[in-house]
Amino acid sequence: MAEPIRPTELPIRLIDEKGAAVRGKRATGFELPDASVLLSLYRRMVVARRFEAQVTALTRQGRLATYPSALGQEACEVSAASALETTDWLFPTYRDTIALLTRGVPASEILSYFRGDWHMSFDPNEHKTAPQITPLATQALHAVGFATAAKLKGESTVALTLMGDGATSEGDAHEAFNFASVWQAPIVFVIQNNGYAISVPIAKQTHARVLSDRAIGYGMPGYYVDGNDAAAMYTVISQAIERARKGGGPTMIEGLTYRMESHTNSDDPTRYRTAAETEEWHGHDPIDRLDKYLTKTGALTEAITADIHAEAEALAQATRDAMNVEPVLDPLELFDHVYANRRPALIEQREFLARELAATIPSTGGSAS
Amino acid sequence: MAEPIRPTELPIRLIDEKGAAVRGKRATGFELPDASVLLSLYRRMVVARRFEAQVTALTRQGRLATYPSALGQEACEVSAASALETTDWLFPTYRDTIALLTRGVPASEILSYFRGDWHMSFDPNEHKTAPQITPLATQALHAVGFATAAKLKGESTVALTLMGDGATSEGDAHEAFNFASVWQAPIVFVIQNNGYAISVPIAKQTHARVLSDRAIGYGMPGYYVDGNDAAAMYTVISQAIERARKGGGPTMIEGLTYRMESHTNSDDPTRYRTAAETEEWHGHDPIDRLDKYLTKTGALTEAITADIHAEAEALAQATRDAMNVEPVLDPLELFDHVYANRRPALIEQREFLARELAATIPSTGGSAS
Amino acid sequence: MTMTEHRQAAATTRTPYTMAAALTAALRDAMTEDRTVVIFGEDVGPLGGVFRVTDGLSKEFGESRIWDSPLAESGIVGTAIGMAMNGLRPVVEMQFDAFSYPAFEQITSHVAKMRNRTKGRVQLPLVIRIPYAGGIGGVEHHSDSSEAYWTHTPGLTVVSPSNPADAYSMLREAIASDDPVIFLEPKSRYWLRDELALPIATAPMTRAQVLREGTDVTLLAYGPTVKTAMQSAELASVEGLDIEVIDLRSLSPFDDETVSASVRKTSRAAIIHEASQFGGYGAEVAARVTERNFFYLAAPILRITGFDIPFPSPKLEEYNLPTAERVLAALDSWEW
Amino acid sequence: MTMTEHRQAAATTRTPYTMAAALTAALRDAMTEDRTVVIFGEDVGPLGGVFRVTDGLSKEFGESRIWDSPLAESGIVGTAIGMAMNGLRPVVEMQFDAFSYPAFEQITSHVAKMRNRTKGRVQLPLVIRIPYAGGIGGVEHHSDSSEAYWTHTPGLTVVSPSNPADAYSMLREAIASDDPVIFLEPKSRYWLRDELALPIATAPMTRAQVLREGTDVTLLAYGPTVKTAMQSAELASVEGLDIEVIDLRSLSPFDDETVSASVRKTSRAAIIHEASQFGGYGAEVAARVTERNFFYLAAPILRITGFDIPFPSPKLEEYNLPTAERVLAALDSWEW
Ligand SMILES: Cc1ncc(C[n+]2csc(CCOP(=O)(O)OP(=O)(O)O)c2C)c(N)n1
Ligand SMILES: Cc1ncc(C[n+]2csc(CCOP(=O)(O)OP(=O)(O)O)c2C)c(N)n1
Ligand SMILES: [Mg+2]
Ligand SMILES: [Mg+2]
Repeated sequence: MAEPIRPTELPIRLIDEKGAAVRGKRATGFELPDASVLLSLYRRMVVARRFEAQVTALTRQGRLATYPSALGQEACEVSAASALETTDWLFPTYRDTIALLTRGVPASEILSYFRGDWHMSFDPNEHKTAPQITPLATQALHAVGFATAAKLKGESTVALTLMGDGATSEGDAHEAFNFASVWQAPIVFVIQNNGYAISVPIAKQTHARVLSDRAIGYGMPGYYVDGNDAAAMYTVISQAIERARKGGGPTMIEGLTYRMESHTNSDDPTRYRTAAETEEWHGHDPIDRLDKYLTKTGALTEAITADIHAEAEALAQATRDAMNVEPVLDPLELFDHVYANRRPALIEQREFLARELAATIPSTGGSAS
Repeated sequence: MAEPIRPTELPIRLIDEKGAAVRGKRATGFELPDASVLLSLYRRMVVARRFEAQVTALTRQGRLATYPSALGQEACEVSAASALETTDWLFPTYRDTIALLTRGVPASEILSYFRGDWHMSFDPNEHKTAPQITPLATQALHAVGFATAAKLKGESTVALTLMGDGATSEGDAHEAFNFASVWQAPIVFVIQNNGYAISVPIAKQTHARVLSDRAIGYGMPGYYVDGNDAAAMYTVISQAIERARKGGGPTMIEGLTYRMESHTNSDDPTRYRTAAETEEWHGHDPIDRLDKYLTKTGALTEAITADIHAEAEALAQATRDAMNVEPVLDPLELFDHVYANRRPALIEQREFLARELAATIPSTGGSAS
Repeated sequence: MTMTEHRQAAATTRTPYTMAAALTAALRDAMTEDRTVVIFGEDVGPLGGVFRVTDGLSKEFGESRIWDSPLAESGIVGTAIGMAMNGLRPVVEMQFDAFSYPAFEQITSHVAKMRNRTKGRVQLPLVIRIPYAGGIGGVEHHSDSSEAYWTHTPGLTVVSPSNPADAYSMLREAIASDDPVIFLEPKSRYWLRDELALPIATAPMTRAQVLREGTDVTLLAYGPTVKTAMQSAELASVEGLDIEVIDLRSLSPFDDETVSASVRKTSRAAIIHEASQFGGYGAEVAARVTERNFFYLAAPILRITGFDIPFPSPKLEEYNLPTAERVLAALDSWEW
Repeated sequence: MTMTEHRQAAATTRTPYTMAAALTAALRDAMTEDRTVVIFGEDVGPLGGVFRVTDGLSKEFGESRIWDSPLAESGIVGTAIGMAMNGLRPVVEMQFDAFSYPAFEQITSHVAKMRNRTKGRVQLPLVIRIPYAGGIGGVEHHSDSSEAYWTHTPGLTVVSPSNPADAYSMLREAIASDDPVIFLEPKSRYWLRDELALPIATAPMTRAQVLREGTDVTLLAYGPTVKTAMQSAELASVEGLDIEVIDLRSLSPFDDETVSASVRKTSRAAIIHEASQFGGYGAEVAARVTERNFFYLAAPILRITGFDIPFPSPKLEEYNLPTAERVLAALDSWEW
């Protein structure tokens, strides 16, 4: 077995906080993407951030049941989704709404889930994007199986799955890394190390130098990357996708980032982290540094900026409008997708509910009961 | 985080196949144990091998329901058990009968399980040895919890758990390694890499250079050792136990060995491995090399050899005798240990069986039915 | 007046406790009285758990008694087993029913079997707390009812409190038990309030309680559906139907004595639970109560439960959860 | 003559097949007809599985169709889900019931829920084969009966064949199904022989079969206990008791139509299974059959099952397994 590529001592970085291109050690082996790519990453991040601000507001107004924000993690989310071909597949978690948005899934279809309409609403096959999975690390195995099937069928599809730092502690994360390496599946694992699993800091999650050191134990290339540097994330992920496509097997990429918002709207971060810590991370903002870089290089003109903001505002407006309409849901659909063909017992139960709904006294929810 | 100790390129070895002490690279950092230790390891291995030959014979005669032999793995089994203090705890698997024997658990009490009397028969607390666990890797978590409790209580107990190469693929193995390192539990993980998980070769189990490379991903010292060299296994395990006792946390040790026998009596190795491969491993026999070394150094006299064989024969004889007596079992005990206090429903069921047993027509087993 | 209330009446000064607060008090008192009681799991430390049941305990008892573990349920239960083998009494939390599934092997193959395996030489005094069932508008995986999986597994004791007094008393008893206990905390009732004087000892954890006496029907419920059962009884009384409500409290063991006595009196019974019906806990209740009391029954035992579907999304869960209206409609289906 | 035998009579040249061999033939034929069918798991390759059900298939179809996976059940089921999402029809093996428990989360939270989650846009045509139940003198963890865990989980189809013909026909149907199927193979019946002419199509996988017509009692069984039920019927006939034996075949869905029709005829029923009784599958059978046929029943439905204890060691399992003697003793307990 050839000695696997080990994660670097310091996270790989191509553009620093001051918006300057990084030369030397931390950038070795990687080229800055062209301005057009950086500009599109920037656009997607700005639009995404505006979108999230809108969604967070809607959640506060009670329009959504819950929402896990990725504020501050835009570089990881947008890079991962942008590096994939439209023919590739994304296997996301509840955290990764922005990645889906970048992938082209309509905001209203994504948010329908968080509003509580159904467990998901978009068509996975249409968008080549799996449902946003909640049971931690379980989707990583689906991604490995999906990628392996592509390989068996001789297709060039690559799968990319996102997971958090906390999720790496689950047995399924290990099984996914191991199956992927043994089967040399065309898959990329992107770990968003945002410092916390709800309230639990990374120090209580692992004793490793960095999470990506795990890659060595699977004979898999591992990369430790500045997760707030979209240029670095995009470049490292793109390389990994190409390697996978060429039959080079899986790659583990750790993006070091930070969750600026609370875990979900119902969380209270003051119980487990200091304002100072969060403040410190404002200095590493992923959009800010790209803004500086693109402005310096002249790629980001006032016209483009205006256009981006227009796109962002339009999306925010459309999202507001979509979420302010109460969806019309049919409770009887609860029985329609459990099996390919409805069973006699489910038909009986469906008829029971239909009769109940037809009756004058509406069923009052157990939640209210 | 300090850079963890990485497993060496070649397995650590202190005595080679010719019975010569190994100097230089492969032995760096380790001293040969004194003759008295080596002699006792040798004695235990010889006795164990004779014991296993006897047990295998008894199994063929149908005296035992099943028996997973550790023939060829004596160095790992005996070293692990010998390196532990009597106050420490061993967490073994179905494979590790020899380790229990070395630990002083009476043969008849160990074999009672394989004969099918009950799920286990010895007293774990008396022998500070957990039951031989079958669900793979699950016992590793018990060991981590046990060690952590000792640490919390300020006791100096160390836990050692044995697991196979196949078991390392289970999610529980990962969770055990991770919990142990995060909690810096006083525990030693000894992985017996005997090349196969029943019929599945190690190449289909992992893509890593060596299994012990996993240690790096947990910030844990990892050692890759010649599992057929009792001197090396004993020395590396002893160091790890001492480090754990001094608060140095967990260690992962991989012993490279080979299962000379079939997986269990009901297995057919000809379906998945060649006679040539097995033959080749005869050349790496753990007892043979220590025999040569101790004879050369004069530590192993004819008198001692005779004494060892007498002990071995006596144990074989005692084992034969014990296993040839049909045990007297009380079916009603089936209801006595499910809960601390029998429940009304279980009392009813116990009385039902008691009446059935009292009746003339004996209940004929479903197996026979 | 229920028996629980009777007991409370005996006590002196009362203060209001939500079920969550009563559980916190039980954990605090147990940790104070017994140094071998330790708590760990996901977010149980400084955060106090996602439902705040361990609120304040980490400040009070420190890292050596209560701490946040890595995020892995099998690891949490597996290490709890080892700690219990080494003289501790771990109380671990699975954040939601569905997140106990990764620990399924450790629970069924070890927690439930260790005592039997070792002929009682190794016992596992541990408690697995699970914020249980639905009714809080949770997204997928946050509203499962897992009791049928545990109650079918010999070696486990499974209980669920329906009110703050029982929450305190039963959790104390579960922690004190030398057998492992699956402790199901009805999420939708965490904020239910009662005036309590703690410590309080209600009926034994393993016994059912008659919460309301009646002559016409025996209505069986546990955890979140007890409130639904009481509402049903009130509604029914208007229609002149006198319902006896029994809070099972203990799912395993099942209190045959209390339930059979009631059913022989009323000759009719129904069981309410949120879990889907097929193979649900209500099946065992209906089967065993019928076996034991067949010739006293005037009608089949009814099951008012969730449908045989995956638990619905927040906006649709109300159609799946049993309601008082559904209970009455079910009782009307009997020929009287 | 059973209906299965009727069908076989129609067929031409017959050769003897054990149930294991019939399953192998089903897998071979399915792989030959449909290139999307793949098999993987522990030891299913060159070894042919610990029960040799995949014997010879790896030679015949090669590594790209059937292979040995790393040793991790959650990984096996989790990757099978991904393969099914990508157009394959994976057939995976859990070596024994108890070793499916590590995959419990993947099975309950994903295999069972993916179709419903995606409103049918993503379906999972996969089969999870489990060498099932006891009766072969296996040591701890090798004789569990896990059906109650699966049948309570909406979204799963659970079946168990009792004879070689059904083993072939039902496995073919399970593999062809667009829904995930838990396929329980009764270990103790792997070596049961029948003369078959393959391919054979017996009754639909989801329907129960009347194996023996009778007028006095309806005896329900599935998988390993069907043989026990037939033996009971023979023994009983000597005593002049005419037993109707129904092989349920499908545990989920349950064939209410066939069973109710029989029970309304006989007015008495009993269910036999190896699993422990409390919350076992027999509870659902007793509960639903009673609900639907209460006024036709002359006596409570009986459950002849394993005791409420962890499955015993090899030398003691015979005392736990239901036997024909126990079945007759149970029927005698009824007032006739
Ligand atoms: C198996 C499982 N256990 C517990 C949970 C509850 N839970 C939801 S998110 C979360 C924290 C996850 O942290 P991380 O993986 O770092 O992702 P992040 O939320 O930080 O993006 C937990 C414990 C879950 N969803 N699944
Ligand atoms: C969770 C689980 N899955 C499957 C099995 C069945 N099984 C018993 S031993 C074995 C192979 C184990 O191989 P390894 O870990 O290398 O140990 P060895 O037998 O070689 O000592 C398997 C698959 C099991 N006991 N537990
Ligand atoms: Mg995180
Ligand atoms: Mg092995």
